[in-house]
Amino acid sequence: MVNKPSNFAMLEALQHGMRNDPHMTMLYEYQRPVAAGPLGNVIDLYKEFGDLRIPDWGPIDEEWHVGGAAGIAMTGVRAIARVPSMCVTRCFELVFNQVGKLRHMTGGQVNMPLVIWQDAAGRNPGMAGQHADAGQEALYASIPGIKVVVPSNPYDAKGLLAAALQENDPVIIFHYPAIDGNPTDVPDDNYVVPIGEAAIRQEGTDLTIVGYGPAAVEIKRALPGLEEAGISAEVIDPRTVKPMPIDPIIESVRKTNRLLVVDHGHETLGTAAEIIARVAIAVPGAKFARSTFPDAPPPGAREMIAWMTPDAPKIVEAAKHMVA
Amino acid sequence: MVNKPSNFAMLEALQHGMRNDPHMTMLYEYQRPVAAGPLGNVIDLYKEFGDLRIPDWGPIDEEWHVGGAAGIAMTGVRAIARVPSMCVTRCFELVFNQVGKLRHMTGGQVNMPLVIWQDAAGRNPGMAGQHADAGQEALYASIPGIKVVVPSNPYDAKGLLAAALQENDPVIIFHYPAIDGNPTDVPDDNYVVPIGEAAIRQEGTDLTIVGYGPAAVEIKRALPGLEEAGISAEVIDPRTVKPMPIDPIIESVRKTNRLLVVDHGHETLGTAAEIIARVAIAVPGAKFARSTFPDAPPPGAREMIAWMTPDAPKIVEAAKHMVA
Amino acid sequence: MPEFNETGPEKKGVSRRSFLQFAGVAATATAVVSSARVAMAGNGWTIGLEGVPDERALWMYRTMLRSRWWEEEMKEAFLAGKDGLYGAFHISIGEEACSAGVMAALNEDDYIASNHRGHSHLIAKGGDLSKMSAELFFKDSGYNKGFGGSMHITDVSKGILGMNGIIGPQYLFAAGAAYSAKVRGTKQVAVAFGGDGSVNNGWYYSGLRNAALYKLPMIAVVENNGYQMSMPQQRTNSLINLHQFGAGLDIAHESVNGMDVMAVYAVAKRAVERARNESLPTLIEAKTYRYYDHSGLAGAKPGVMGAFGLPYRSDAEVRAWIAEDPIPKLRRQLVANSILTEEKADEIEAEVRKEVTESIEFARNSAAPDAQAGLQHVFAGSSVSPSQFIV
Amino acid sequence: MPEFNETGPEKKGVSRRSFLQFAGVAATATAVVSSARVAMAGNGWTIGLEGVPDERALWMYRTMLRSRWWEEEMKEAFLAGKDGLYGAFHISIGEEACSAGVMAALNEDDYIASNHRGHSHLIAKGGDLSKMSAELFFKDSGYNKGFGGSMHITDVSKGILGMNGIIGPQYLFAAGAAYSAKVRGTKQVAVAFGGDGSVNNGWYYSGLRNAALYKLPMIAVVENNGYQMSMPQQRTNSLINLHQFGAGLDIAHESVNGMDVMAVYAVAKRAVERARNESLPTLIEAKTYRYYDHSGLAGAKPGVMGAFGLPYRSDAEVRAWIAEDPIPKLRRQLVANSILTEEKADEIEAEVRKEVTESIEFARNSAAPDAQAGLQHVFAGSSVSPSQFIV
Ligand SMILES: Cc1ncc(C[n+]2csc(CCOP(=O)(O)OP(=O)(O)O)c2C)c(N)n1
Ligand SMILES: Cc1ncc(C[n+]2csc(CCOP(=O)(O)OP(=O)(O)O)c2C)c(N)n1
Ligand SMILES: [Mg+2]
Ligand SMILES: [Mg+2]
Repeated sequence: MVNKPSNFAMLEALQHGMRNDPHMTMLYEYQRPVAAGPLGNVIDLYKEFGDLRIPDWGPIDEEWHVGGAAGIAMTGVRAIARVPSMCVTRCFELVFNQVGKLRHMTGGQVNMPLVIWQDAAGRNPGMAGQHADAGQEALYASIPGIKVVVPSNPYDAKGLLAAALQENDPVIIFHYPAIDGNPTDVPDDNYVVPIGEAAIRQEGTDLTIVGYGPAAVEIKRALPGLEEAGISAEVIDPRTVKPMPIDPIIESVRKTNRLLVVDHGHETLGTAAEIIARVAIAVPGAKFARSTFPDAPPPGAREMIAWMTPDAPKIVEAAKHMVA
Repeated sequence: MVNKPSNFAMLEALQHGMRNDPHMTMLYEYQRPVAAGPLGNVIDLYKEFGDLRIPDWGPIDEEWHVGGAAGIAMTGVRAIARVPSMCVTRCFELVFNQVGKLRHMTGGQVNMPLVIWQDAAGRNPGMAGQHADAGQEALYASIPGIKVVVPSNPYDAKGLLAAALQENDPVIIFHYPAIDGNPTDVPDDNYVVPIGEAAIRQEGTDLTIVGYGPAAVEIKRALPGLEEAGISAEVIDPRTVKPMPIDPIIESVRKTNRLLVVDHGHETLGTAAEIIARVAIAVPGAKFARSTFPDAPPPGAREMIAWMTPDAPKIVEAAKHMVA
Repeated sequence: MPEFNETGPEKKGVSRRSFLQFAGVAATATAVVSSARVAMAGNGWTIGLEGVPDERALWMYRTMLRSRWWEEEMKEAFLAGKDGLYGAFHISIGEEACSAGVMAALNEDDYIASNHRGHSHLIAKGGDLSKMSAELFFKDSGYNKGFGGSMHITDVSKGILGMNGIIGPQYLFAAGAAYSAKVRGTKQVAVAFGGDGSVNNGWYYSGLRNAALYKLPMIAVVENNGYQMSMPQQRTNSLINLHQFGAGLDIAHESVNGMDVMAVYAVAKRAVERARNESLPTLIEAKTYRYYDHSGLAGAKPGVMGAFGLPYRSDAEVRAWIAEDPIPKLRRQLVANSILTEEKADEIEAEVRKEVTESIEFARNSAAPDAQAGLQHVFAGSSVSPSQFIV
Repeated sequence: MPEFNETGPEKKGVSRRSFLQFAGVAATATAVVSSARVAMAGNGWTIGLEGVPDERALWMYRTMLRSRWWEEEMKEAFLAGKDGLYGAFHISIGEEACSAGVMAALNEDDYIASNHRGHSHLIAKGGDLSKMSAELFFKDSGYNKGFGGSMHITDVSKGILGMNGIIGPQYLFAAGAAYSAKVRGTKQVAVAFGGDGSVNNGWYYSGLRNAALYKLPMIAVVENNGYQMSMPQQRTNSLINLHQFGAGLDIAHESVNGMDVMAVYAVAKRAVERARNESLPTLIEAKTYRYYDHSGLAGAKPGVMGAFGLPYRSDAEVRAWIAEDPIPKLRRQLVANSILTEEKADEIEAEVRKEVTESIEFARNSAAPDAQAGLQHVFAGSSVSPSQFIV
């Protein structure tokens, strides 16, 4: 067990899956499934599985990758579609009106063993506009029939992808590169992080802080500051956004009576809204706040986007504000 | 002033706009902009404005209607794209990554006088799957740069469309045919219902009921039942979903201490989530509930979809439950 | 039993009782034809029965009849009103030759991805009439357990990846299914059926483009029935012959008379061979016609075949196409070639009618789904919460 | 001042100091050419200066130089590091003839919609170098006030509908702008620029298809530089000549040598006339090359033009394309035709270099935007709330 970059860890899960299933096929664009591990070992799925199952010549056509993979999945062959980060919604209609609905509208007939590996950008300076977004997992979570997972570290990335590869329902996994800022040991063997299970990262009594993906990385970074401020925070990483594992969060807020949700998505109708709504319905009388990226596209200049992104210092300030 | 179907009322607003702006152009698919009014008078925009400004031969290509209209709007010409109801997200990527972002990512340079007239289906039996959806306004509201309005009656439909036609920002107006179940007088002259202004439909003290579009129609239908049950409900129709006019709702809940949001969209991350989150943050201690369509696609059989749709009887029951 | 519009037959024989009898007589009235002449008749596209096994030809005949009668009887049930039928209903009557001709060239384990006007595709691919009828009745015994209705009927077990309420995705799904066949090395073929309107869509381009790129055993059949709802095809496409699009992708492409099942079969056979043996795609445009309105039953009358009096097309046009009806045309050919006798043909018709009637009886007598069932099948093996209620 | 890769010149003259001098000498070394022979030289596509006003030819020369120097100097600034430049940077060096040749055929009020590799489009359409430099420095004085960076530069006042970080929408925007011109009766033309990768996309089909359908004065220029990131064009497209796609839409279409500005101009002129006079679209494929990596500066060195040692292409390939560089080619032609003297050419070069240097100075000395500014410009005249803070 050593630290591994999340991309490598995810390729381990895929490699395991493709070795065990002779037909599993991945469509993708340009993120060639090759990565070097910490010990110099290289996974090259293209080399291992070849041009048919890992076609190394994906056109710039995300609707093909998702729509074609859905067609593959409908024939009972497990398919993975890897979609690049700047066009998270290029195939939204296909996911909304087809992938997510087909089982239901056929009365349960259609299995959809489809995993969408959604590379996500995150709030990076200099990319601007379409290349520094985050939070679009909320769009997918809001439509029926799609499971949505967002790992916040390499361990979960591998385990959640491995779990997704066992599902007969479509799963979209949002992979934010920022989660490598949260290094974890990653076993070489295959293992599963169950979909729909939250992780309680720290127990505490003063307030509950919830965040996943890149927000969870910032929450972790905020822990020393919180301790310094004498705040006992219970930290929960839902990991799955749909179906949302709300029970441990509700339980926690019943105890702390304060909920702060941190999210790199937008304020309006980001995942934080759903978490707060569910808890507000279940725990009347609690105090709620969310720290999110504003309802604006990501500007390019470092000064602007850094100021707009919920980070560790802002989380500490928010927590102080809440317990004051 | 007479009752008018909402479609006719909206064509009145468009007719006014197109008469006053010699270049305003509408792209659409098959919903020919022709309607008969209550007195037998007919509006035929195609006849009046001709094949160039109202091309009567729209291909089945919603990305053209929206993307082409965006191109028109970028040249300073006001454009309307009318999108059919079964493919509300066919052009989501264009709206998300282009239409909504262009002003911001160009530092304010790009005006986007674009109105998307989104015909919406609503929870109709027999249509199933892709033709009986509702609530997708939440998807648009969750992304930056788009104003989202949803009228709940013909008067608002005309006035909100007229307001949209004056904006230099993109506006999407969700038109649910069910709002004709809420007949209103509609003046012949042009008028505006300001974007971002909620309507307090009834004052009350026991609980606040919020809903727009088809949910507002059901709330209105529930009023006699509520009265009968001795419940004094304050009823608010936000009419605009983004930017959400939350202040009157917060003020109301400060008074009633109970908020019930009714929505024909899905439970998870539907607009109800955002309304509850905002109010929960502002009014700790209040009691919250939402009555929404479940997180499922719309099934075809009448028995199923009727049972799943929040309607007047369910609203009365929910209100009773909340004040009990 | 449908009859033609009484208001003014413009062709000989249109007032005859059965459309089968009608068209047979119409043909006879024109000339007493030899089997050779029948084979050569038509508008230049028509080819004959040469090389087609009798069994397959008879299968095509029965298949078109099953589709025709099922939709006619379903139309009658809608119009009669007593079953309280509701929901979408896109009738493919007139277009049966496209389905039967293509499916006659396919194997059982090949795939099809269909569209909103797909009843005839499904029936030709082996769809169970009772389950289809029950689905149109929104009954629990229907193919989709009442979840889908007419527009979404699916039978994955028969390679039917489903009808669809959205225009366009079938091209991606069929290309994907073809891709899957290639990965599994099965030599299966996947066919997408779409209307002339579906070519306006980026998914059409994407499906065909990727089939060309990856050399997929995929066939796109564009059923050009001249209209997209009420819009003539010429108004929404700058191409007159839609198959020309294939030239820009460098794939095989051709047009065929979609009112001639043998012509469709011949073209489809070539395409299927190209797909199965060379793993290459084909674009086929079948020129055809829907006798009824786009959806629903405007202009339709009980016992009359075709919808008349619609604002966007002339009755003369409808009649002219009905005169080209592929079913009597094939019956004529089969009888002229002694593959069928008139008596045997009548017998088949009777069998088909019985099967259809029984399927509707089955639907009528089936139970409606539970109201709560709609919470199921969002995900496998679980239910979503009834969030419409506050508890 | 960029120089060629020192590691191993494979063509005569590659170690010369200036790429302009180099290529000039390389040409001279090959043969002393007459003006007529220059005009006829090249690979068959090349046409000469006949009928091109001197002024326009000189404009093309200066335009290509401005683009080349601006990107070279910006590259140097990125590599030097002292300005701490960051963000996306897609260099169009090598492709300048496509921009200059097309824009020479346009009027000032015509529209262009560009892509991620659009600096040269913008400069040719009249983009202000200082505002462009400042945008790459993410300064408040930049075109986009630091909101956009390299990939989103826009100048609506000059008909520049913007670069774009997403592949494909330019075809819809240009078709829309052309539609708008038609509605206003202005005879303006709209041009979409995209890479060979952008043709994979449904929006390409949709933009062109609707331009054909509505007869729009729209031109699509596909700059086929042989790669989509590291993927050779041949692997992602079954077409060898991308312009063939136009055949399937029944629109005018042709390929042109994108390394020959006069050839591009000639093709563009025909397309612009077709658009302006007949209101018809054209698909142009310009075969060209980017000397640098897809984005960023892998393999790039200070003072050396081109990126070498990249895994997906050979250095020999890069050098072969650089040997076809359109700027010295035009200089040669202009001098041979006495439209330019060597001295005047050097003078122009000096002027351009000064302009570029000043633009970078301007950027360097400009102020960064306020951190809070990002809350603006979501909607006209209002700000969104700073929801990252709890108050
Ligand atoms: C993406 C999408 N846009 C619009 C519609 C509405 N619609 C349903 S059928 C139809 C016309 C289809 O015409 P065509 O493809 O020619 O098939 P036909 O009905 O003639 O068989 C339209 C526009 C839809 N279902 N999906
Ligand atoms: C819809 C979309 N998919 C993927 C990308 C990522 N991407 C950016 S540039 C590029 C390659 C573009 O190749 P080409 O069109 O040939 O232009 P070139 O870079 O060669 O000029 C890709 C895949 C994107 N920006 N947008
Ligand atoms: Mg049609
Ligand atoms: Mg390229």
